Amino acid sequence: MSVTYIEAIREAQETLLRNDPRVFLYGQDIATFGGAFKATKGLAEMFPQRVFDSPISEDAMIGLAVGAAIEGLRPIVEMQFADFSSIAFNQIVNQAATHFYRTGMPIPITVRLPSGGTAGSGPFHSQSMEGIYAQYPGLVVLTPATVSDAYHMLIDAVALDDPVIFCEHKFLYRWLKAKSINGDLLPIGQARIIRPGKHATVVAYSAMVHEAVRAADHLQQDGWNIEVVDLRSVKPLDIDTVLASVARTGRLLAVGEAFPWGGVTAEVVARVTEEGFHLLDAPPQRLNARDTPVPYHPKLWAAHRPTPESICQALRKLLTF
Amino acid sequence: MSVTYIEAIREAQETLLRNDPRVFLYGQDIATFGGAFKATKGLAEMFPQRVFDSPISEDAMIGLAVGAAIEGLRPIVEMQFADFSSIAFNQIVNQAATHFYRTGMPIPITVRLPSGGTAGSGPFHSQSMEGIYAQYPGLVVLTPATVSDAYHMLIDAVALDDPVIFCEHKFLYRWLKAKSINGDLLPIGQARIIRPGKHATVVAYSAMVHEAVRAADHLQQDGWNIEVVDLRSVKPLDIDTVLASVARTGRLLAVGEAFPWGGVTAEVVARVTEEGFHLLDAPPQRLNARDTPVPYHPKLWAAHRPTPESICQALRKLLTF
Amino acid sequence: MGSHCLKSIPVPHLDMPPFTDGALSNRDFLRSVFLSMLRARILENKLSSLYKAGKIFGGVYLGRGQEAVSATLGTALIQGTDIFAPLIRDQAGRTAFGEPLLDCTRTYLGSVQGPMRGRDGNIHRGRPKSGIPVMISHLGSQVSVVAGMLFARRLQGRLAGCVGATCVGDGATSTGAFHEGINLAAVEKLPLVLIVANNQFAYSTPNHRQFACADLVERARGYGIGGFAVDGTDLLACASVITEAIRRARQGLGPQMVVARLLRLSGHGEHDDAFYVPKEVCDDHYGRDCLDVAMRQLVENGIATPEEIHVWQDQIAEEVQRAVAQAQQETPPDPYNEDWTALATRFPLLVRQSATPPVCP
Amino acid sequence: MGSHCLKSIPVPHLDMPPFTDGALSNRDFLRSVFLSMLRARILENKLSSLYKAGKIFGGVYLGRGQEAVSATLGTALIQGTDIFAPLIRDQAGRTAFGEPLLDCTRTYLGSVQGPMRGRDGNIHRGRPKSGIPVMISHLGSQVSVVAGMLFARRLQGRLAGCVGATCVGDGATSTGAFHEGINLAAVEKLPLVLIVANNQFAYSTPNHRQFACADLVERARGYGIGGFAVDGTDLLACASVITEAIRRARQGLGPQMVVARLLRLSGHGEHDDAFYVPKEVCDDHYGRDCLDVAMRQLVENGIATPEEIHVWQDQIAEEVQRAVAQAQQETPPDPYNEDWTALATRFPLLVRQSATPPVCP
Ligand SMILES: Cc1ncc(C[n+]2csc(CCOP(=O)(O)OP(=O)(O)O)c2C)c(N)n1
Ligand SMILES: Cc1ncc(C[n+]2csc(CCOP(=O)(O)OP(=O)(O)O)c2C)c(N)n1
Ligand SMILES: [Mg+2]
Ligand SMILES: [Mg+2]
Repeated sequence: MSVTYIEAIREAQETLLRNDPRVFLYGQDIATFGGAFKATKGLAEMFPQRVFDSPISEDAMIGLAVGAAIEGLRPIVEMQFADFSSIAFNQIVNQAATHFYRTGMPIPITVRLPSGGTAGSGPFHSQSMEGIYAQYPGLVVLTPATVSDAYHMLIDAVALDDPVIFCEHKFLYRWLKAKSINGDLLPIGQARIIRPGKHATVVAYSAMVHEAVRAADHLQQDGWNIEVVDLRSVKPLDIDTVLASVARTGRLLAVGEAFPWGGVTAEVVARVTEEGFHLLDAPPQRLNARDTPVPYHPKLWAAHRPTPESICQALRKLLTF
Repeated sequence: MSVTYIEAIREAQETLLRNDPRVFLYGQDIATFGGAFKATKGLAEMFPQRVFDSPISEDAMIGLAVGAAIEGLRPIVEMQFADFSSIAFNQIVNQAATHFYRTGMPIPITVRLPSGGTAGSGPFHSQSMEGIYAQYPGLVVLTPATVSDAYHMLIDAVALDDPVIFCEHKFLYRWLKAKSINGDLLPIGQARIIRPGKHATVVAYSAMVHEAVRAADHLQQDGWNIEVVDLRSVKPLDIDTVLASVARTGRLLAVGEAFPWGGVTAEVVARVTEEGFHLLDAPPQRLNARDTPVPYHPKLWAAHRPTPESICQALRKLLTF
Repeated sequence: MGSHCLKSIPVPHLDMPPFTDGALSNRDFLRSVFLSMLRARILENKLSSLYKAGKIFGGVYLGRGQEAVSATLGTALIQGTDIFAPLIRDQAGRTAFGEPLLDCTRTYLGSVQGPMRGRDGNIHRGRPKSGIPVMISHLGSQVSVVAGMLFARRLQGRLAGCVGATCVGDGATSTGAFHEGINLAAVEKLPLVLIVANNQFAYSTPNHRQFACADLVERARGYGIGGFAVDGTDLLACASVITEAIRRARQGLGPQMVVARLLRLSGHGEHDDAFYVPKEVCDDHYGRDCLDVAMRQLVENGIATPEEIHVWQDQIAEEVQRAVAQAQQETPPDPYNEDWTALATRFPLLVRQSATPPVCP
Repeated sequence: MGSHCLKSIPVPHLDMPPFTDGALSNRDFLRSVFLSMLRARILENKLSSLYKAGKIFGGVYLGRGQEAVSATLGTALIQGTDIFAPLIRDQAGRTAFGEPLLDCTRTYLGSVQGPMRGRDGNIHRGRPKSGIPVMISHLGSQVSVVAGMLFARRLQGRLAGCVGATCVGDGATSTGAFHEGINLAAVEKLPLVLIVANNQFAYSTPNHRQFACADLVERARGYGIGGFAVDGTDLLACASVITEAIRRARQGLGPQMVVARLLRLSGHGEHDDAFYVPKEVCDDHYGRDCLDVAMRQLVENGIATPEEIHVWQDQIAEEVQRAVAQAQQETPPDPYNEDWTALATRFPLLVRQSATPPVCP
């Protein structure tokens, strides 16, 4: 018996619907069809009148969720792909994110973004938007990398009073399996040392955690002990855990799947150097996707994002500085 | 005789309309009314059928511009406020920005964003979105800080084959004056050392350049020579000029008016530490706006963004590290 | 009442006969609407003077000429039950729906005691807990929010008898948000009342650069919702048509759209002299002042006397004066005591960090 | 022709009399349309097999059941003059408008010689220089792009005689982009032809969760544009109505919207078995296969013989086979030789920097 990352997300939604009458689900093709990725499979039948197919209106979908939150509900909105949240961008960053600061009334909505690249998905079904949303005050941006986190962080996300951008990685949906949804539970806002080490720290999140662990395992053969930190949440960012790790290793590589300008890796490196400059024995490094749209062809796609190989290469450079 | 920053932008558009038959202007209230900030004042009369009032449809405004660019024209689109470009976000980052990579055909459009805060403008008429757009491959993001740059960079922007996000600062519109639009001309992509110094480097752009220069002038009284680098363009980012400056000063403070997570200051600090770690004598620092929406009240607003005082304070800390 | 309220406007989708016992039958209602119109006008005149005297930060946006539409709506809605999401030119509707004058003056003058505490200003105010959601500037964005509020109430089993109303201008009808919001409300058959105040201009942009249909009410059928056209300068017409639209929404007939034709009798904001409005437009039927029309209608129909109205004017001027004076003497926000956080959640791990942002001396 | 092409669909805004000399008068046109329908169907059947055999990266999206509408449009447009912005289900229209079969197979199979060079795939292809802009996935986004192309041609003085056409599905009509785009085109009175293929589902979502009006054609009046409803399973009806819409646009009557009713005769993509389509829907009038109908219409009216059609089928199968084989033997993109830049401008200062991104070994 095993549970996949997507099943964990489905389970979490089932649990939420069961335990919290304030929760409802809204999104394209999520009722009868169970969602483009089957994250809501069977839920419409189990919870009639709590799971709704929406029109193809991302802006209005978030507007509806904000309105429902004002009235005391806790909507979970599924974007069919993270990339289509660009249509809801205004409602997310200007309506939902500013509401608490402006009015004192929080907007507890959870927006699920099927994120990240998979082979053959192309420029508009592959994007990683965490670094976009994290720039805006008033949003919590979560990026679970494990089956257990996919489940528990979604539960936690809905419990938060603030709007949460929940970035699920499509590549992990079926590829990532665990014995159960149980795992070591951490609160939202705390990073996890997913692989301890002492020679260098790799900070990663979402699917890149697994690529980083692979790279670390590979370098182990050469005697390098690489520590991998899974951020879990990119906003808030648990810089203390990162600093503590860098204090042990003296070396930092930040890895992300998003485009290379700005984003999570820049924030991590800037925060670490600002607050932990003296801890560093070598220039902190970053590894991101390339500065082009995400290409369609699997051969191009595989060279566009960081891979265990390119992470190893970056680490070797860092370790031998 | 003097020319303001907004007049320079108006002049540039007049010059462009006069010299390049491919140029036309499209935006809300830009024809008869001359634009919310009068950046197109009189142009509709001078160039009938080249300056158009658009409906309140930011998404379609950019779609129209992309279509016109495909057919060989060079549209300049005015967003009434940068903040409203959130409605055009999808067309900018997914349609315009990806077109060259996908098809090989560039999209030479210029999107003018009246950006940044002014007292009393509030959360939705004050935003600085350069760090959002710069994250996307396929866009050039310009942030002129001087009257001369406002003119010449707009001329250059329209000459570029790529889509340009032209971030004009509303605070500078009427406040910033120069003798003429002539100045030392630099190509797009090159930063300018606007104030030479030797004890620390402040990297800034747009309105913050002037706040940084004021802070530097203030610290001069205490014998500190602060170098101020005006990025001019945040994407591409001229990291070489920044590194050369840091090589001289050993100290870096990056100042921006945008929200504190990620953005230009994070990219600058991350790039400098990645490539110029050995040049640094102290931890590089950042100063951004606070992590809340931009508040309406002038008293709050003035404390939300970096000021000469807070820049001085950050510099003193940096200088005495 | 009869037909004059619909004069010269095609009504392709008015699928019920014209109202028979018209607005005149409800004298108290009309007096109440008129009072809100007057209150709004006097308050806004004061705001305009304050702006011109440099006493207000940022812009001032008036609803002059739109009071009949807005006040009718605000009066016909039930406070504590219904939802009202006002937009730029809805001072009259806000007043009618029970928003205290102080909310307005405090927000415009930046008192920390106002509902927005100096964080947002002017027309960007509301009390979401009392059914007045707070607009963001992005036009069209409130339609789906009101739809969501109604949707939630249905799920909670407390929708019966409620309607949610919101207003937009002619310009806002060109936004994608407006379209998505109405369409969604129509699909969900929500009791949404949408008032389109076609004041012939969006900032400086005239109707013919904004849409190409003969009348915006023609959009209603395409959404499968009720559609009404009304002369927005005519209080009696507004009273009939808007109350009817609300009645139908409340009755479960789904969204209702009312397109009111009128003219904005001010600039876009008080910084704008509206030079672009042609004289013919000012002089035509819809250029008349709805407040004058209403006064005449009330007096002619014996609903109020000129003397009464004078007394009201004086009383309101006094009220307004007090609301302004009060807000002016209140404290502005203090950046040192401001709670600089955009999140309701206090993440325990981040307490140290939230102290980090620079303090401005 | 007469009335049968408009059968059972309300046409509120068909403001010209029904066509008198119908589609049948143009036999060559119909043969040409039919050939494109056939070519698309045979090609798409092949794509489906390739997908099932695991030979295609990513999804496969078919236009099965929509060929009559799409091919009529593509055939009626003038190559080299008009603009055609196809969407998901327009293989037939692409073929008819002159897109080589190789563009399709190369893009689906990731050949570097295709117009997208492996950078984009499947239906995300085109040749903007030849009047075929390339769609992005975000539904509704192409409407304003086509409007912009037409707008540019007007400014350049080369609009005369041109039209620009684009297609959307029923689901895409709920997007803000669709609304903003049409409204803008209407304001500018551009010669835009907008085909709404109402195939009754958007992915799995049925019409009643997508819109609330009786027929989407009722939106036309609200935009002030021409509106036509047509039975999209009926080639003769499509030929009459779509050519008429194009004629009117070309004539300067502004945007024209054609709403074609039909059923998607496949899943949303080939991964989808469409279990959610009720049997009654498949069995009703619009569930019939437009290709069968077209074949019957051609044969019954003596426009083509069954023998001819058989020959065409064989020829096309051969063509398709060749286009697939060719694309399959071509080289895939090579990440080492890929020009990894999203900008056309080569900033001299950045040459060093653009070499920086990590190379994957
Ligand atoms: C999406 C968006 N674009 C632009 C603006 C700037 N803007 C504010 S009010 C206005 C005109 C609004 O016109 P209309 O909807 O007719 O309302 P009115 O002011 O006439 O009441 C514009 C363009 C905005 N607020 N939102
Ligand atoms: C803005 C946006 N939201 C969601 C999607 C995901 N999506 C792709 S196709 C589709 C259904 C489209 O339905 P319709 O417009 O009716 O076209 P059809 O597939 O039926 O031809 C959806 C939801 C998208 N492409 N764009
Ligand atoms: Mg208006
Ligand atoms: Mg469909």
